[in-house]
Amino acid sequence: MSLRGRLIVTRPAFRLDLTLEVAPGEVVALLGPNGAGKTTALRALAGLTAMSEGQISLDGQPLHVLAAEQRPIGMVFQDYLLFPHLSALDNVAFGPRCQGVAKAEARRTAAALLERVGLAGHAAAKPRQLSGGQAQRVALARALAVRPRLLLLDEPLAALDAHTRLEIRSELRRHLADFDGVTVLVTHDPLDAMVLADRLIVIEHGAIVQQGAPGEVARRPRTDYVARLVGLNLYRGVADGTGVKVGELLLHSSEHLDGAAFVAFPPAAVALYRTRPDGSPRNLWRARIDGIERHGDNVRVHLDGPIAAFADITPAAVADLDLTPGQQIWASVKATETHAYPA
Amino acid sequence: MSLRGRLIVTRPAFRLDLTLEVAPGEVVALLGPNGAGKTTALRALAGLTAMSEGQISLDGQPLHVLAAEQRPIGMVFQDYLLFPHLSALDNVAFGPRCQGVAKAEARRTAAALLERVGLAGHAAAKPRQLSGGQAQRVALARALAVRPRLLLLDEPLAALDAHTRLEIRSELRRHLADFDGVTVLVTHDPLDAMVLADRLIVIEHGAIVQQGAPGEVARRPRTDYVARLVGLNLYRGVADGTGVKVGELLLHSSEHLDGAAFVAFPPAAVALYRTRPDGSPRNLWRARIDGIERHGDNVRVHLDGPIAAFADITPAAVADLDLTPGQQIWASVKATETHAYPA
Amino acid sequence: GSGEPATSASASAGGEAKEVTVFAAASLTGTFTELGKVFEAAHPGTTVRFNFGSSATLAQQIVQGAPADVFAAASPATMKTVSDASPASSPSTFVRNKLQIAVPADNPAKVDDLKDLTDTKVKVALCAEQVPCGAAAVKALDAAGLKVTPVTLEQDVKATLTKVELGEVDAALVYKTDVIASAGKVRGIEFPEADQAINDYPIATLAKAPAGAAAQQFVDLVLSQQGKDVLTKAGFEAP
Amino acid sequence: MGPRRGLTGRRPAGRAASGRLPWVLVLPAVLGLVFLVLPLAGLLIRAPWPTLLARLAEPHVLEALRLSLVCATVATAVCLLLGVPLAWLLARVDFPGRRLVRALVTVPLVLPPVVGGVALLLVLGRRGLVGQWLEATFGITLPFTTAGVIIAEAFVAMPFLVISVEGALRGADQRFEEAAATLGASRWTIFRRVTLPLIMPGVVAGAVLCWARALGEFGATITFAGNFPGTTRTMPLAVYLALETEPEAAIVLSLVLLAVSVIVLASLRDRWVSAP
Amino acid sequence: MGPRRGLTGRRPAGRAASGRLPWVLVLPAVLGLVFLVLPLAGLLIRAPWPTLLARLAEPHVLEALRLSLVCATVATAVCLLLGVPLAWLLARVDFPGRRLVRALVTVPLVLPPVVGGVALLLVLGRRGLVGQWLEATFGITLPFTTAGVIIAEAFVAMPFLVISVEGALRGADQRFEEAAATLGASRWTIFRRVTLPLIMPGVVAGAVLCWARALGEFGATITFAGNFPGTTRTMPLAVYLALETEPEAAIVLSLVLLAVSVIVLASLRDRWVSAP
Ligand SMILES: Nc1ncnc2c1ncn2[C@@H]1O[C@H](COP(=O)(O)OP(=O)(O)OP(=O)(O)O)[C@@H](O)[C@H]1O
Ligand SMILES: Nc1ncnc2c1ncn2[C@@H]1O[C@H](COP(=O)(O)OP(=O)(O)OP(=O)(O)O)[C@@H](O)[C@H]1O
Ligand SMILES: [Mg+2]
Ligand SMILES: [Mg+2]
Repeated sequence: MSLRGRLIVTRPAFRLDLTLEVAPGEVVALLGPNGAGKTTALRALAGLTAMSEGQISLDGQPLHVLAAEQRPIGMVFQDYLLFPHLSALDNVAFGPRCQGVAKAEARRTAAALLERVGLAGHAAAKPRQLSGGQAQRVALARALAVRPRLLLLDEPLAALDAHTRLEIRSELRRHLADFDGVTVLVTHDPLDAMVLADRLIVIEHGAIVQQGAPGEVARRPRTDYVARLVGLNLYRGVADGTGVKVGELLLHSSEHLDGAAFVAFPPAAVALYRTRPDGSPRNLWRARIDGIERHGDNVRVHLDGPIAAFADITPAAVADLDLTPGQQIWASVKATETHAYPA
Repeated sequence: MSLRGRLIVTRPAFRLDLTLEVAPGEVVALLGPNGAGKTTALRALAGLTAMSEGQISLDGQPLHVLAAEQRPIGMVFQDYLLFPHLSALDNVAFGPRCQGVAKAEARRTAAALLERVGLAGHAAAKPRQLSGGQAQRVALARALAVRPRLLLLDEPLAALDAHTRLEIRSELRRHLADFDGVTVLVTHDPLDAMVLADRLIVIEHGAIVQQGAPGEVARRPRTDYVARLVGLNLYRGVADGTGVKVGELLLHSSEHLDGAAFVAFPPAAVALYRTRPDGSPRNLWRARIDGIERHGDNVRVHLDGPIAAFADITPAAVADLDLTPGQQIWASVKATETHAYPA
Repeated sequence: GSGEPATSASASAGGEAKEVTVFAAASLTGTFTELGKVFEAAHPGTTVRFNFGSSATLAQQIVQGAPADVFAAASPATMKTVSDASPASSPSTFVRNKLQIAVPADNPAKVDDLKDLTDTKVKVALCAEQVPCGAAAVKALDAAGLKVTPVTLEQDVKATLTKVELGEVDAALVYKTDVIASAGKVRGIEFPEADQAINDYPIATLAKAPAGAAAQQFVDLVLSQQGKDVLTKAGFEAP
Repeated sequence: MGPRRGLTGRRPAGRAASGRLPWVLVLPAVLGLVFLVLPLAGLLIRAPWPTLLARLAEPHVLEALRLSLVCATVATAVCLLLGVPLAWLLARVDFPGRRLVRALVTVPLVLPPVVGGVALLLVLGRRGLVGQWLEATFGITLPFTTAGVIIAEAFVAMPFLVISVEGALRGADQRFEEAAATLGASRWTIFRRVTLPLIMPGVVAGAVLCWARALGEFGATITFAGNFPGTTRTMPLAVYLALETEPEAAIVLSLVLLAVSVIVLASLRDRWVSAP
Repeated sequence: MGPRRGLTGRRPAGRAASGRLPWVLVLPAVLGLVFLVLPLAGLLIRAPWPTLLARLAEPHVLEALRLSLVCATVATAVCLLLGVPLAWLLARVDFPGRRLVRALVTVPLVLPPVVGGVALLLVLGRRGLVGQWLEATFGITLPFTTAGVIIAEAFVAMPFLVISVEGALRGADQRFEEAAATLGASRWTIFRRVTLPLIMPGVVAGAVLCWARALGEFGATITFAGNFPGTTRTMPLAVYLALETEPEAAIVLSLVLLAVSVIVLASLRDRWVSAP
C-alpha cells in the first residue's frame, strides 16, 4: 500500500473520520454530497488542516509529521488559488522553481504543460485575465508541474466546458496512467469518476459509506446519494427469497436473498399506466405524480406513493398518457429489471 | 422584448459582440467553450465591465446608463464572492437590506431562502466555514433575495453534488417558472441548459454561433462545440441530393438537400467491423482507432480516418472485436441514422 | 491694534478673581513656579498661569495673538521680536546668566580651563549660535581668542548639559544655573572670559494685558528683592 | 519571549505541521525588535525606582496623563472620521492630481512639528487666515485650549491613518465591492458594510499609529496650544519641562506614558487586528 | 482639485457607469484634506518670496537637504530590512506574548523624541550599555556621526513600517500561502514570492510613512546624534535653529524640505501602490 492512513478532523458540528488505503498508481475518487468532508480530507492529506488524531504514511514514510511544503504533493484547489501577481506561466513554473529547478528550465516545463492543457496562448495572462475554465486548467498544470508523489485534485474539471472537459479528461487520464504515485480526486461528476478512477470512495457526513470499483458501486449503490449519482432508484428492505419488502410494498427481483437487502432499478425500467395493467410485470403499485421535468431526450416523472421513484419515459408517452402533476397513476417494473443485493 | 441590447466589449486579444433579445419570463442559457466571453457578457449586463460600444434596454428603459447598483439585477458569480465577514444569513439578507427592507424582515426572507436551498442549518456559518457547494447555494440565494428584474447566473450549479444539483435545479426551475423577469444563465452542463432554459445561445470567440430552442440546437448543431455538447458527430460538407460530400467521403442521409450542409449522427449509431462488412449500411469507411475510453456503461472509441468520429459500443463488443489503439477498422452508419440540414 | 486678547485663557468674569498669564523661558521653570506660588499667596484670588517653552516659540505665539500678560525671555533678541510686533512695556533685565565649563563629575578629559577645550582629543558640545547660550559661548571664546571645534551645536542648553551628564562629551559651555540644577551630576568650572559673555533675561508686561495691573504686580515681584533671592539661589546673577 | 518557543502554541485553524521558521526572517525580526525595545531598557535602568511611586502620586502627573489620553483618543476619533474617507477617496476615486494629493497628505509628517505648530498658528491662530474669521463669526479661539491640543495632535497624526488605510484599501480585493453593487448597494453602503469590515486590520493598524503618535506629540502641541497645566500640558510637555529641572523625573514620566500606552495597546484584542 | 471633476477620468478596467459619489464620504474626505493642507497655505503666505531664491542658493541649505535625503532613505532601507520581517513575525507566528510585543513596537512612537534620543544615548552612547562595548571592541562610536542620525531616524520611524505592514499582512488572504506550501515552497520562499508581492501596497504605504517621518525627524536626532553641519545637521535641525532667530528663514527651509518630499512621493508610480 502506498498511501495508508486514518484521517480524523474534528470541528464543531462536523467530524471527519476516514481510513484510506491506496496502491501506487491507483486513482481514487472521493464522491459525496456537498459538505461531506471531501475538501477537508484533501486538506488533511496536504497538511493544510490539522488532524485532531490519526496518521498518514506515503510509501512507508510517515506523512503527517511533515509540514505541507515538505510533503511531495500537488494540489488543485476547488477555487484554484492562482497567485494573482504571477502570469499563468509563472504560476505553473512556481513549483519547479521551489524544487530548485533553474528558471529557464522551469519555464520550459511550464510552457509545455500549458500547451498540454490548451493554454499556450494565455501563458502571459494574469489570473484575473483568465476565464474560469482557463484558470482551472492553469491550476491543474501547476499541480502537475511539481511531479508529486501524491496528487490531490479537488473538482479539477468542474469549470471546464464540455469539449475541453473531454480533452482535459483524456489528457489527465493519460497522465494518470503513466503516473506511479497516488491520486485522490474529488468530483461530483459520475462520468469523471468512472473515466478517471480505479476505485470510488463515497463519503457522507465525514464517513465512508461505500467504496469499490466504479462498476461495482454503480451496480450496487448502498445509499440514496450513490443511487442518484448513478441514476438508479434505490430502496432498503428485508428480503425473503426473491421478494424484498420495502415498507408496505413487496418488490420482486430475480436474485435470491435473505435478510436486510437493497433493491435497485433504473428509472427507464418504470412503466406508467393510467389504469391498472394486466400483464407480466411482477412489481406494480399505485403512485401519485409529484413533478415532471425534461431529462435529456426523455421526460423524468417524479412519483410519490408507497415508494418514491423516478420514471423516465418518452415525451410521446407523456402526451399519450396526458400526465399532469398530482394525478394518480399505476407504475410497474419487471422483476428482471430490478436488482437485489445484501445490505 | 424585455431585454434587448447589443453588447460590445473590446480587450486586447478579445472582442465580445453580442446582440441579445430576451422576452419577459424567458430563460436564456449562454453556452460556449472556456474563454468564449460568457462571463464577460454577464458582467457587461451587470454594469461591472464597461462596454466599449452598444446599449442595453430592460423593459424599455435604457440599462447601460445606470451604475451597477442601480440596475435591478441579481447575479451569481462563478466564484461566488460571498462577503467573508458576514454569515451565510447576512450574506443573503444583504441585498434586501440595501433595498431598505427592515433588518428583521430581511433576515426572515434570507432564512426562508436558505431553507429553500437546503442550508437552514448553516445560516450562522461564515463563508470560509462552508464547503464549495454550500457556498454556491448561498450565492444563489443571495442573488434571488433581491427579487431582480434581470437574473444573471454564472454557472450557478457547477459545484453542487449530483443529488443536490437535482434538487436545486428543480427549485431553481420552479423559481424561474414563476419569474416574469429575464434570466441569463451560463452553464457548461447541457442537461442544466436543457432543463432550465427556454432558449440556448451558443457563443464562441465572443460572437453568437447558434441560437434556438434546446431541442432544435441539440438536433441541428452548427459547430463542433455544440455537436460535442449534445453528443453528436458533426461534419460540414456540400450536399447534392441525399449525399453530402465531406472531404473525400460521401455521407448519405434520408434528407434531400443542395449546397453547403451539415450532417450529424450519434456515436451510438456507428458500427465497427474487423473486416469489410457486406450489408445495408450505406455509409462505410476505413478508420484507425485513436483511443478507447469508458463512457458510462459503454465504451467510446475515437476514430481517425477520412472523418474523425466517436463510436459508442458495448464493452462486450470491444472484447469480441479485440480493439486496440492504432488498429485499422471499418466503420459504418445507416443512412437513416444520419441527419443532414443546410449550413 | 488688532484683536482684544481673548478671555479664554485668562478668564476674569468678575473683577476680584484675576488670572495672570506668564509666558516664560523654559529655563525659568523652577524659579518662576516658586515665584508664582509666592505671588498667589500675596494676592489671594489671583492665580498665575505659566506657559513655559523655548523663548522663540513663545515669541511666535505672542506675535500670533496669544493672550499673554507677561513675557520673560531668555534673550533680548526674542523680546525684541515681541516688542517689534506689538508694543510692550519697556523690558527690564531681571537676571543675567553666566557661562561655566561643565564637565562630567569624574572629568575624564581633565579639563581645567577654557584653553583645554581647544585640544582636539577633548569632545566639546556647544550651543548653536542661534540660541542665547551659543551666542554667549562664541563671545566668550572670541574674548579668549580661542578656536574650539565642537562635535555638536545643540539646540538648547539643556540638551548640551544632557550630553555632559551622559558622558557623551568631555566638556560643554553651559549656564551656571544649569550646572547647579544638575545636582552634582556635572561639575562647573568658572572661567574669567565668562564675564564678557553675560546673557540678559528681559521681562515685560504686554500692551493690553488682560490682567492689567496684576501683570505689572507680578513683574514687580520678579524685580523685587524677594524675586532676586529666589533667582540667585538657582544660580542666576543679579543684573 | 523568544519566538522559537512559540511554535508549540496552538494555531486555531492552522496548518497541520508548521515548517521550520526561516531564520532569514526571524533573525532580522528579532534584531528589529531588540533595536526598538533596547533603548527602553536603558530608560528602565536609569529610572529612579525608589522615588518612582512618590512621583507618580503627584496630582499633576495624573492630570497630564488624563489629558494626554483624552486628547490622543479624541484626536484619533477625528482622524478616523476625516482620514478614512480621505483614504477611500485616494484609493477608489480616480481624479486628476491624485498622486499630488497623496503626496500632500504626507506634509504634516515631513514638516518638523514645531514648524507645523507655527503653520497651524498662521492659519488657525487668532490672527490666522481662518482663525480670525472663526473668532469673529463664532467667537471660537483654538490656540491655548484643549481643543487646540486635539487639533495639533490630529494634524500631526492623521497622515499615518490616511496612508495605512489607503494601503489597506489598495490591497483589498475589489471584487467583493462589485458583488455588493450587483445587490443594489450604493457606494456608501458598500463602503460601510463591505469595504470597511474587510480592511478593518488596516484601519486598526492606522488608528494605533495615529493614537500612539498623538500621545507622543510634542512640538506642534506646545507651539500651537501652549503649555498650560490642566488644559494643554500633556505628558510629553510635562516631560519637556521635567527635563529642564530634573531629568530623572522626565524619565519617570516617559515610562508612565509608555506603560499606559503599552497596556492599552496590548489589551487590543486579536480579533480587532485580524481579517474576518 | 475637486474630486467631482475626476469622474470624467478613465478607469482602465473600471465599472461601466460609476454611481454617484457618496457625499457622506467625499465631504469628510475633502475636509480632512483641507485640514492637512491648509496650514501649508499659511506657510506659503508667510514665506519671504523675494529673498527665497537667495536663501536657497546658500550652500549649507543644499548640504542639509542632501544629508536629510540620504539619511532618511538609508534609515528607510534599514527599517524595511528589519521591520518587514518583524511585521511578518507578529502577523504569522503565534508565539506567547505576541500582543505585548506588538504593543512594545509602538514604544518609539509614544516616547517624546527627545527622551527617545536620551534612551538611545543610554544604550548606544559612549557610556551606554551596548555603546561601551561597541567602542571597546570595534572602536565604533555612534553619537555625533551620520550613522547616528540614521539610527535615530530608524528608531523613530520603524514602528510606522512595522505596524502598517502587519496590518497589510493580516488583511491578506492566507490561502495563497497555503497554495504555495502545497507546491513545496518553504516559508521563506512563500514570504518572498507570494506574501510580499501580495502585500506590496501595504509595504509601500509603510515605507512612505517611514521615509516621511524620518525626513521630518528632529528631537531624537539632535539628542542622539547632535547637530554639526555636514555630518549631522539635517533640514529639520536647520529649521529649528533658524526658527530661534529668523522665523522666515525657517519657513523657507521647511518649504524646501516639503517641496522635495512632495515631489519624491508624487513621482511614486501608481503601480507601486496598487495591488497586483
Ligand atoms: N473552516 C471551517 N470551519 C468550520 N467548518 C468548516 C470549515 N470548512 C468547512 N467546514 C464544514 O465542514 C464540512 C465539510 O466541508 P468540506 O469543505 O470538506 O465539504 P466538501 O465535501 O468538500 O463539500 P463540497 O462538495 O460542497 O465542496 C461542511 O459542513 C462545512 O460547512
Ligand atoms: N480582466 C480581463 N482582462 C483581459 N482579458 C480578460 C479579462 N477577463 C477575461 N479575459 C479574457 O477574455 C476572454 C473571455 O473571458 P470570459 O471570462 O468572459 O470567458 P467565459 O466564457 O466566462 O469562460 P469560462 O467558461 O472559462 O468561464 C478570455 O479569453 C479571457 O482570457
Ligand atoms: Mg469541497
Ligand atoms: Mg466564465
